[in-house]
Amino acid sequence: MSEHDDGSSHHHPRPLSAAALRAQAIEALLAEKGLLASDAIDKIVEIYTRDIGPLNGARVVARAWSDAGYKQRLLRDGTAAIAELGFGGLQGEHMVVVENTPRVHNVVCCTLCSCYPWPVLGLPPSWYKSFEYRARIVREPRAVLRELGLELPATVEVRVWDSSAEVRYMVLPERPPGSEGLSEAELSALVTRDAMIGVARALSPKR
Amino acid sequence: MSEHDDGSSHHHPRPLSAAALRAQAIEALLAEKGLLASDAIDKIVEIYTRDIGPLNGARVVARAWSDAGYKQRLLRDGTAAIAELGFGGLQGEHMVVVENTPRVHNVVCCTLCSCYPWPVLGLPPSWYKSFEYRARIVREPRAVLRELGLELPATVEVRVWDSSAEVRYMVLPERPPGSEGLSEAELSALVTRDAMIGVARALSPKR
Amino acid sequence: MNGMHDIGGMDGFGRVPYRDREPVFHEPWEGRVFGMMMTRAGEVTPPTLDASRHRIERLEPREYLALSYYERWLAAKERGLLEAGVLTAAAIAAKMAAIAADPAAAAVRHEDAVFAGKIPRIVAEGSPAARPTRGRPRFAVGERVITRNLHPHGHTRLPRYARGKRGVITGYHGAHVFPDTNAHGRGEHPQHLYTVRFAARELWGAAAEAKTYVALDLWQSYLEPDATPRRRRAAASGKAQRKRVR
Amino acid sequence: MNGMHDIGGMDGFGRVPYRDREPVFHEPWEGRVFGMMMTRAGEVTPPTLDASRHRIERLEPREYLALSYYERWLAAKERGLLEAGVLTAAAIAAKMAAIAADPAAAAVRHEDAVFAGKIPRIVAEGSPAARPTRGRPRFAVGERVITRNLHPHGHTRLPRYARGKRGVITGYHGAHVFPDTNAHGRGEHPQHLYTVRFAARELWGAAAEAKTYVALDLWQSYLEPDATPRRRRAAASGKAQRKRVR
Repeated sequence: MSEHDDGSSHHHPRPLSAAALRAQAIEALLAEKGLLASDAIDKIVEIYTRDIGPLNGARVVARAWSDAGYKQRLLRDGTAAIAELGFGGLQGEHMVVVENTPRVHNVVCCTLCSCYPWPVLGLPPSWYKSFEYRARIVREPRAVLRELGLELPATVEVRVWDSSAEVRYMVLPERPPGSEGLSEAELSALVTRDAMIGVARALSPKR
Repeated sequence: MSEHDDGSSHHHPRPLSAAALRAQAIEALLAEKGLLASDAIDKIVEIYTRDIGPLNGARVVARAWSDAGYKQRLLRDGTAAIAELGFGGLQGEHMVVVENTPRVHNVVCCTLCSCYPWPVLGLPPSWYKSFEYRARIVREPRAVLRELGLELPATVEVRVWDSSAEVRYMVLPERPPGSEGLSEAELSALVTRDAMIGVARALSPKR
Repeated sequence: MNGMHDIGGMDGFGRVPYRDREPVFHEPWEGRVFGMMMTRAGEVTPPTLDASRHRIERLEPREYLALSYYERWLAAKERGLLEAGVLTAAAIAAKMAAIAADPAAAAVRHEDAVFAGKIPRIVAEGSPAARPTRGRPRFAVGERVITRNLHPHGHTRLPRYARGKRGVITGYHGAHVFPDTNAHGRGEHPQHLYTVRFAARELWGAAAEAKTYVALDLWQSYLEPDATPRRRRAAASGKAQRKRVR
Repeated sequence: MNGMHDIGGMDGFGRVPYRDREPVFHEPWEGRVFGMMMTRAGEVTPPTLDASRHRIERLEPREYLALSYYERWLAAKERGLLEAGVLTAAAIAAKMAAIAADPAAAAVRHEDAVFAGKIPRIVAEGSPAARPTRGRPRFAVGERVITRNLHPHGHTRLPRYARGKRGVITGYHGAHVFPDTNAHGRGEHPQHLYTVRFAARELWGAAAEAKTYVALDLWQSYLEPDATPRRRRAAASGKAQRKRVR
């Protein structure tokens, strides 16, 4: 499969794992039978490794921080407002954006599988898909967030969004102090994947 | 460990499993430190492979089938009535005997671990300890019993006893038709382990 | 189904294995599996998204836990292909052996430029689950509901931790495809979909974290009106439990 | 804890692997592990039965499912010895290697004839969990109760499938050692113990098998009186669910 490597990992000299062998065997067998499209698979892999990722969501957040009207539209109809910036599609067909404030902290998960808003955040990181996160975040979100370095005051209400249907959630983090006057591009650099999942705050601007 | 084999299995020429190696290593290390009693372990293994098993329970059931007074005592205070026959002790300190009738069928399980009435039935079989049995018997006992070959009429009430405390349950199976006039010894030969768990009926006497 | 996938609220897994940075796919084969799943490679009757999820859920619990995320996708894909008779276990094993002996044996391709050309549009358009609404929604935002205690052996999106629990409707999303039927090829049967907010204390009892809520998106047939009088509700969900021993 | 051991009601394991006949111990090492557990070999502070169970429950879920029954006992035993500092992982690994190289390395014994002589009596007398009763039981046979929705991170004997469920007291056993404290070395704190009978429909919803009941032995602090009026109870547990879609 090396000739159509997805480019996200370098070549491995070590022997293939059983899973790698099995995946390659199934792909080769289906290709022999003409039952798959190798180039379509290449294209899908390329899109999700190169084009779609948390930079999309960061642009949405930066726009919302910069434009009160956009923010209002974003919180009212996430799908439409995100489409204004050209993002949408698979696993983001029904977007809801939830706003962090000094009184409310939101965090996103999917306990039953690992649903995630692909168009704005890309494919989910391993830890989001882990049994540990799925099992614990709905039961003890404050403990999990603390472990991940985010200590929330007892006065802050925590809202966990467990993605059980095709609605996908993205967190609009609080705009960090000291970010006044930054451009949208500068603001978007403060918006991490983790902040949009809700397991971290947005970064503070360098002073 | 071959010199103090428990006698329940013959010697294996094949290499030891990782579990066997680990068990032997721990036992040897503790023995070297003088922190275990090899002879006490021998004795425990001997008792549960030779002395204690479902033949005990079968004697209890046969007595109950033969002696109405005993049956009454058995259903009222299982621990005391079982002690009349000399059985009791570990994992049978608090015995409750539940009676199968044409209208009620009882079946015993332990979903959280694998509690089982050792003094009357011995140590539990693998299938009783299996995830499959533990997971399913409380949710769909009729389906499980059907799979195990016991089809219950819809008119029969099913009672599942999930052993969550130190109370241990044993089923008093229905006395099979055609067993009139049999001696207690003959009757006890009809009482299987499975009948006392509640996943089978007592055997029919040979005609 | 009450499957191994339904792990919300479980203890024992330990700390979240957080990593700040990692590749999208850790090994090339993960990307290929992702691509085969998304392009529905080899599927005689392409499964719905719900059916794909259910295939993964149906992995034997020991297998489900032992496998990594894309290994589960791969196992579900393989199961689908075997069940449909598209591939045989023997053929897969033989091909694995051939690739192990000579990696070049994997270099088989079959192109479909027309389909490949459509991929960007397929990704960008997605596949909305919303359907035209028929009938008025039974519940309004702000209304109190109780989830049903449903235990189907098939697919469902009402997790165990949220069954028989009281919550409040906080959102309405129109009618969405109903996974419980759609996953089994029994039709989309769209239902009104609501966001329901549950207090952590209602879900996890008196020891739950304070000021904490969990929201789930739930279909109308998962829900009943909560007719419990307010006083009894408070007693059942919290105050009475405060008295418990320990 | 909501551990992997709490599997009552789970789907996906498949058929019960029934065998009519099998040895008590499938391999000699199983008997030795059983014997080491029962004689509390190497335990500095011998664990209570409840603590022993909790050790097994605390196995990581993947490990719990992957191991066989006596492998779980062995893993829990090993964990206890490591945590107590009686053995080290390195020493165990070294001894395993030594035995693999030469099986005779396992032939170490340490005798304790006095203790061995007491074993038959220990087995025959057992270790009752009943304790003198203090205080009158809160519930009487025939009374309706509802189980609390308890989710402790520690040991408990109220399985998840029976939490927040309505049942009837059908038996009373006096006061028994309370596992939820005893497993953690926090004392026996005996409580009144009851048998509670639940209708399958209450536990598993409208699709449950008919004329089916599950009984559990539950401690008093797991229970609250069920004050729900009879009419509402019927609606919640059954009639309302009959209307559900599917």
